[in-house]
Amino acid sequence: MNPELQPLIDAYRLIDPSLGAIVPVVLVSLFSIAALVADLFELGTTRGPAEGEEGLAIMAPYLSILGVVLGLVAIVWQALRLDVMAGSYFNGMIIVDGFGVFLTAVILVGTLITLLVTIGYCRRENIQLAEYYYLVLMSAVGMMLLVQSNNLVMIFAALELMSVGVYVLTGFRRRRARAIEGALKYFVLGAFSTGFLVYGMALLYGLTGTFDLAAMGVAVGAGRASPLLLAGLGLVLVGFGFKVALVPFHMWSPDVYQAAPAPITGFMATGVKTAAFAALARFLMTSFDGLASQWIPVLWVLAVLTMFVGNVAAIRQDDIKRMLAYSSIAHAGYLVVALVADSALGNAAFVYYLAAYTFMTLGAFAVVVALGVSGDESTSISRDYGGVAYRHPMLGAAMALFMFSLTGIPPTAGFFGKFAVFSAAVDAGHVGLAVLMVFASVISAYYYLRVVVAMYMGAPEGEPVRVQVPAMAVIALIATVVGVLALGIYPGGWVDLARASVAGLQHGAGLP
Amino acid sequence: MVGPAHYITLSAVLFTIGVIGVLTRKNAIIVFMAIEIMLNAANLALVTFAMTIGDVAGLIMVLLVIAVAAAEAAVGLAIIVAMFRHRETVNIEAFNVLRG
Amino acid sequence: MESLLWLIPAFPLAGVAINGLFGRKLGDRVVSVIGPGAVGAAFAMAAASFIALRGLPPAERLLQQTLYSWLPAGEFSASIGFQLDPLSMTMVLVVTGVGFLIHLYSVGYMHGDGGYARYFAYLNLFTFAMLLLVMADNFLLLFVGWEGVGLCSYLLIGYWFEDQAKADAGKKAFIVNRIGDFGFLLGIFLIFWTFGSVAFSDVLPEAATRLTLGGDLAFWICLFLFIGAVGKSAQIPLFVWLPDAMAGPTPVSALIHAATMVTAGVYMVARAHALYEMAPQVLALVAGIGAATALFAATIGIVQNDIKKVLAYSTISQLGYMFLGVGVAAFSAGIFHLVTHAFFKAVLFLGAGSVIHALHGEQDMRTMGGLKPKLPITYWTMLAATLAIAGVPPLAGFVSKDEILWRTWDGGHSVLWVIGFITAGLTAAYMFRLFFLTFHGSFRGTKEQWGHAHESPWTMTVPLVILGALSVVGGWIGLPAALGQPLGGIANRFEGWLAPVFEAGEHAVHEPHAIPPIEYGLMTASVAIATLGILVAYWAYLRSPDLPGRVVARSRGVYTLLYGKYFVDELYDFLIVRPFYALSRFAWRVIDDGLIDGLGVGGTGALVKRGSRIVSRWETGYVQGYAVAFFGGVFAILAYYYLFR
Amino acid sequence: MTGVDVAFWILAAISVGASLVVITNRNPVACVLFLVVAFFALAGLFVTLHSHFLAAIQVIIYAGAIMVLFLFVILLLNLGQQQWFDVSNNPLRVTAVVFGAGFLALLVGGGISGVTPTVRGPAAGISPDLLGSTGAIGAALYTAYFMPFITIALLLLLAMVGAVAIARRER
Amino acid sequence: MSVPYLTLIVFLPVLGMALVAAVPGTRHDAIRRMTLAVTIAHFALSLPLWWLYKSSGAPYQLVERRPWITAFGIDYHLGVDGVTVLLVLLTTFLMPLAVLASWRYIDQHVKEYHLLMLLLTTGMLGVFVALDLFVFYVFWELMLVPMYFIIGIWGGERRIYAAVKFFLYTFIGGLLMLVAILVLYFYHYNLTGTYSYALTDLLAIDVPLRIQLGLFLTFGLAFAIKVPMFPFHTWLPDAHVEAPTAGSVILAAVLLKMGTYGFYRFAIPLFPDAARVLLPWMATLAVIGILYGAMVALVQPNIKKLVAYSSVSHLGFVMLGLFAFNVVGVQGSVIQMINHGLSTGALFFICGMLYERRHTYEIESFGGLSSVMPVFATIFMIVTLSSIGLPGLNGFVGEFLILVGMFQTHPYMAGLATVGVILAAYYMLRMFGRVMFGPIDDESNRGLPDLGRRELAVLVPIVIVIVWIGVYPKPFLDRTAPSVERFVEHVTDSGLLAVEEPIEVEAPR
Repeated sequence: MNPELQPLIDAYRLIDPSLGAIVPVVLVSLFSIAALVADLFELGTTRGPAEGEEGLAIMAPYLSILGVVLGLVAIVWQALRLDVMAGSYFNGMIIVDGFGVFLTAVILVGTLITLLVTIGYCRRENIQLAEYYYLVLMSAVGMMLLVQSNNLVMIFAALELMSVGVYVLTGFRRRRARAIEGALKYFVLGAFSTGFLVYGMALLYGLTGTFDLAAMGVAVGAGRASPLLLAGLGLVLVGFGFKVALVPFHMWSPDVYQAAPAPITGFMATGVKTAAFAALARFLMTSFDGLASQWIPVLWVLAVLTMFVGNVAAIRQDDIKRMLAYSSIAHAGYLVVALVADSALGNAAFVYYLAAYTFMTLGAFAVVVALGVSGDESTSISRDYGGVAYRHPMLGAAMALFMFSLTGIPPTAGFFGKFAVFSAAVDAGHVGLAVLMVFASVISAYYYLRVVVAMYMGAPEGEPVRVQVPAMAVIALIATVVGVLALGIYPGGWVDLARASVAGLQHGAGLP
Repeated sequence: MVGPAHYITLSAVLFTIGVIGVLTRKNAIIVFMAIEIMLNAANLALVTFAMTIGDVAGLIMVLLVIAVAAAEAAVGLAIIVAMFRHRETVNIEAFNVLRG
Repeated sequence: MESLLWLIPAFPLAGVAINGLFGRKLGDRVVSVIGPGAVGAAFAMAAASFIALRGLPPAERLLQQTLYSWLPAGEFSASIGFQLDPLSMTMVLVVTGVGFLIHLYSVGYMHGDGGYARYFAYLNLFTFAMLLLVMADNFLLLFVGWEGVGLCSYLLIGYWFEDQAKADAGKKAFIVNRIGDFGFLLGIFLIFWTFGSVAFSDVLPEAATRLTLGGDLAFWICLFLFIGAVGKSAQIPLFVWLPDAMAGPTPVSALIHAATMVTAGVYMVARAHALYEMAPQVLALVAGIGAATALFAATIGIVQNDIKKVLAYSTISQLGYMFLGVGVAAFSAGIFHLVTHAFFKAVLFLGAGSVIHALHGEQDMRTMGGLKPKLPITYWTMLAATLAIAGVPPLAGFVSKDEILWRTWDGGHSVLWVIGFITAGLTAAYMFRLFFLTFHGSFRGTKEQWGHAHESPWTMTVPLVILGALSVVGGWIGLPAALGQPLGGIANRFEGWLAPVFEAGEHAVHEPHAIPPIEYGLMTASVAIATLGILVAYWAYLRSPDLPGRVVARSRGVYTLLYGKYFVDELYDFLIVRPFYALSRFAWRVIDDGLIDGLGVGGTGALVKRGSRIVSRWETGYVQGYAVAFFGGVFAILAYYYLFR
Repeated sequence: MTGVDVAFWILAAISVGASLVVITNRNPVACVLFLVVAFFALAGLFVTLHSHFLAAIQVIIYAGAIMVLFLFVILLLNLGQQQWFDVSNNPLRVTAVVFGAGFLALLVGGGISGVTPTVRGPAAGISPDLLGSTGAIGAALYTAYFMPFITIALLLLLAMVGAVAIARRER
Repeated sequence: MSVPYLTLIVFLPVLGMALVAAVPGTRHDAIRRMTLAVTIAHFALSLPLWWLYKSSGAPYQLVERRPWITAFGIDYHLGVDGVTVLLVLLTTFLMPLAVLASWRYIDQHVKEYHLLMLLLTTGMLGVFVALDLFVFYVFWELMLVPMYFIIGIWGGERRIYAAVKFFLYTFIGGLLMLVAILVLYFYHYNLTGTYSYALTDLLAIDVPLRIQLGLFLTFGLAFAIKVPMFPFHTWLPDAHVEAPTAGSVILAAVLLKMGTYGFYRFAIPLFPDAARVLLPWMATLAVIGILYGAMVALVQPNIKKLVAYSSVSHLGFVMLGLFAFNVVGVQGSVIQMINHGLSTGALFFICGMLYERRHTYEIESFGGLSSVMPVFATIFMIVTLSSIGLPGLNGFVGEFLILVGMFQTHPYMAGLATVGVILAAYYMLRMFGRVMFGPIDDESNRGLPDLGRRELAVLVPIVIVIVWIGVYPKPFLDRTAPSVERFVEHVTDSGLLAVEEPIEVEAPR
């Protein structure tokens, strides 16, 4: 046979056994491309785009949903075969473990909900472009890879895939100056932070001689670290800190969240955060477990700053998307608290909180989307939310539920998430941090309540608009409500799942 | 005798120059160029380390960085074009509607 | 018999229930049967038990009945239980007896009033509470009755609540009483603290053993109890409510604010005599305050023009006598005066009532006069009572008052005796002033008043006559040995009756011999000053009616002081009420609204909002601003790593 | 002082100088051109590090493709001449420079000067030239680094689609 | 026992919610009737508790315990002691009355209102019966939400301010308590190696005083806010004034009790030594509360606000009694919890009835009502007297025992507190006189109707109980006695510190 082909054959030999590890990714990316091309040939349509309609996506939405569903199935399959599949693939680029699988599932669910919400939204806003769905799925692929990557090179690639996709989505409604402005800001700062990230990786690489997280962990070892290594650590922290919007690397998020289409904002607030956080956690737990004493104080400070700046700033926001942006900053702070605990319990809380946070935030954004009207997302709390609860009892109730969940009132996912984080912090002896988190939460209660107040105790300004909630969005809402309640009322199973998922992530530490 | 330290130092200098560029220039395009400088500084560091360590990973990383730079350039410039369509300028400060 | 004790208070209570719940439906006739009837029945029961009690040998004259355990909590417990010993018995008889008569009187007096049923419900309730008070077998239950009568007086003073002044008078009465009760409560606490119980049967016998004579504990217990008594019996400094209490219907004044309730203080001191004997210093205080009040009130009484006000101050003054009596450890004497006072003061009030009734609510003596022909019965009964209170022998007032004065002297409190002595004169004077202004001279009112003036119906006159008679002869049951012996060795029956209760207390139990001549001297002296007082009144108000005017003109300052009741109300208002209100307002406006809400809560809120403004100002909207912040963060982290690691 | 050293100092000087011009010059076109110069210098430095393949890539992709794209945009938007607005207000510039200087000081002072990476290559007997060769990189890229490679491929496609989606002219 | 009786009691209202939800939202009266039926049934269901609880039996009875979140050692763990029984019955007793009282008052969003009322009931009962600190906390916060809505939606002008204030006050207290709970939880783990939130387990361990102090203060803060103790009381007047009638009633009658109950069941028993060390401070705050509340009440121009401040004063008594740490005082404060629930509850009902007639709470705008509303006057009078603490009515029983009890250990405190008795009479009678007595100077008061059948149905039951407790409190006292004795024993005996000597009192017989 042709010796020319030998390298390729070797390559395939090397790749073949690993394919199982990336089935979900493969499925989703295939369907994303399918969604992209399907409508180029205007499959299944007899008419061209109507006047004022931009593009015509008939198949794309359903193809993408199908893709994500299949992805979920694949993830479940992976989860079930975890005992045999667990391990690292592609020369240690990809790792399959509970943590990765769990969070990939979370991300896919998030994506699914986003898509369900998006369909109605796009129809309303007349942006029926297949690209849109393609971009969502591609960023989702980036996220999935990011969660599962076990190597800085891979992390970098995945991170960029995710980010660039989101940059574009932010500016997708390009007729609006605001959208472009948001995209520009996100893009410039994103690229800027990428620079730091890469440089940090370079330094780490130089001092440990490897990009592989595990190997790096060995090389880093414990005890004293050279300043330059710490510099590398710091720069990488900054890189992730930007993606998850930790103060002071958060400045972009309010503007961007406000600029992006509401569904995408939800997508960013959940998917991007989850993925970046996952990578950060994996990086810290695997590579820098030995130097925990070095990053804990930094994260401690960042956590406090993030919680307070986020919550305090949110208080005077009238635009609900912007408010939720600040609130998601604050929640990033809570998540960091879980990381600071640096214990198995902490990681479990971290994972659980990410799941809970995804449900409640996406739910909130689903409502925001549902309340918008064509050409006007009507996101002003004082103007658009007055008395909503009586025009749309179900939407109102759902929103109230999400707000209380975000506040942390039982029996909701948000409450138990906070509870778990508190537990972790106290367990790790960070009582002070826990108390600070309490005060932050109290501040947050104030602005979450504002929404409830407006919906239930306020009167509509001017002519109240009734909106029609598309079926898909209804499904999404039901899903999120159920999720929030399920995680809240019977957290037991989920907690066990979370604990199991983080079992391998970090060495030692007794549970609960 | 020039050693890795010199290269890294140089990369640090270039990186800093890039940063300062980003912070000071108002022309979106040039800000963008400054970012490219940063990336290249990182590349220099990577290559240096890779060659001194004798590990190809660093070089691969450089390759990826360059590719990413290209991708970002595409998207970034697209955004700049769109931005110009709206404001007839590429002054980054012309965009501050979103704030607070 | 014992098992039926509960019936005595039960009858009035039933009256309350019936009149209170169904009175409006039953109609006035039924009500006017049930109201007095209930009390009458109680009186009957009381009489029966009196006979039963007499039947027992003096040593164990005690009827007891415990209904149920009321407040069992930990080591504390108090029961709903009654006891009748001679002391209680006396009080019960007075309360039910005089009470019955006054109920009867009310039937006529309140005839046609809007709240007829309500009135009788209140009155019965009062009787019930009063009986509770005097029959209680422990301090707590006594206190229950104590508060109960206070409530009733509040309700009855404010009976005509449409009149703001009257309603306020009721409120004032209740609150001033509460101040007293505060003392009483502390007393009870302290008693429980000391004796581990509040039952008389546990406390009183133990007093001598558990308390040291003149010890602090005894002092405080008695002082606190006495504060209670001061409040209830309108002594200095808490007497201010009683004059206002005259706002209530006159029978109420007669029953509650003359005959019974106000004397509860005296009863309570007598009841707790065992404790008081351990606290001579408090006894001295009691006597002192008693005497002072007696004189003080008398001086005010002399210049008042409202007929009921005069009587009110005279009541205060007489109560002073009683406290003087118990204060000098002459407990039976004090109680004795309590009884006789109940008789003649009731008459005086009821008589005044019938005068007011006749003049359609006129109370100002300056517009009365010469009513003798119009109201013969009232006139004669009033005369008897006035003579009695003036202390003219051999009427009830003379006997009891003189007993007290003598004991005072005998106890070596000559100063107090002098005060009491002077007061006696003043009493005679102002009482006859009242008498003359009302019944003699020429009528100073309007024609039609004169025309309409008429004697009251039998329901009102009968009680008058009976009580009038009692105020003549009532004193003889307690004829002092000094008079008794010459008349054939009659011992002081009343004293003897109460002896089982007080024997421990009677320091100087008087054997039936060796009556020191001085006693007769003092007796004549007090008779003399009484006569003098009467003569002065006669001179000033019948012979030369312009005299008072000239006297007043001569001593303007004194007059205004007396007429203004020494401006005590104003003083309290200025010293206590106003500052307290100011303080309260300060607490509300400054501390609550200002400090806690404004500075504390609002401040925090403002702080957060301010912070919010600052933080969101950082979001300038300029990308490079963000980049700088970002870079600052990087710098900070690196700096931390390099400089602090 | 070997030839390589001389080359290093010259190239370093060029790259730094050119970069400085880029971030100070008001004329975009000039900036682009100087950036190209800087990139060429970097390519040279890669060569001194024996990384020939990357040097080539640097020249072709960066200088060749990316920079041309920049230039294209600049001319498309007709921004050839100086941009009046392109003067940052002083405080910002000062802070930036201060921070930057500090940052640099930290990096360099923090040990770069004394950096001694864990040297494996020579010990492992791999010659730098072989390491930097196309073959070596290619082999690694298609085997060990397959996943990142694919990912980047997806990224480039996505970037294309995205750029179109945003910059496409209005209907 | 086989039937999960407590669970039934706690969650019956939730089932009721389903029923009420089934009624179409436009048929208001149907909704009201349905809710009334549910609440009455609920009361009926809870009544057997009185007999099922054997005062001679175990500390906690009718206990239910099922694992809930095994990972954290959290159990679904319920149980009652004597005090709980009374409070539960008080709650279920008041709910139907509250519904009745809202009959006219609530005329919009009727369905939401009644659903929330039922949810609120579940929350409150859960707080009372929970034996697992986590479960307790869950219910503690759960109860917060419906109350927040009730105040915020159906309240007066400043309702939103009041609602948010109420929410934030309680929320911050609660969260801090949660942290304290966690600290205790992990401390228990480090001691015993088992994870448990069960009160019974946590009571078993000895915590060093230093930690006790911190935790007690944190728990204490949460409860003190709820009680409310000076100076954490300022949310109360606002909440009361703005809340709808039923809201105020439940707030006063039940929610405030959660504070005192929390002290009784959790804060003090868990940290007895700290409690003893801090006794002087707590007692001082209580006394300040008594006097301060009374003084401020005295100058209130608004009936509801006056009653609210009177609550501050009354709850001061309750706290004082708890900290007497002897059976007399604690018994007193337990009874006083019930009393306050009844009399202040009734007072708020009465305020509501006045409001429904005149749409104002300003004392000045009333006067002379006795002559037009005699029946109302009588009941109002009785309730006022009970709140003044007149012997023969319930108020006296509690206050007296509290003061006697406190006097045993801290005579001066008790003495000061007794002044509150005077003041109570002062401000209550002053208000009563201004509202009911005097001439009718405002014409709009002349035609006011006397109490209707519905209103009588609301007030008469309360009055009956008021008199009952006043005349024959023994059954109540007997029911709580064993629990209280256990409480006192636990506090005084538990051993790091010697009890600071109370003056010994042995009965002379």
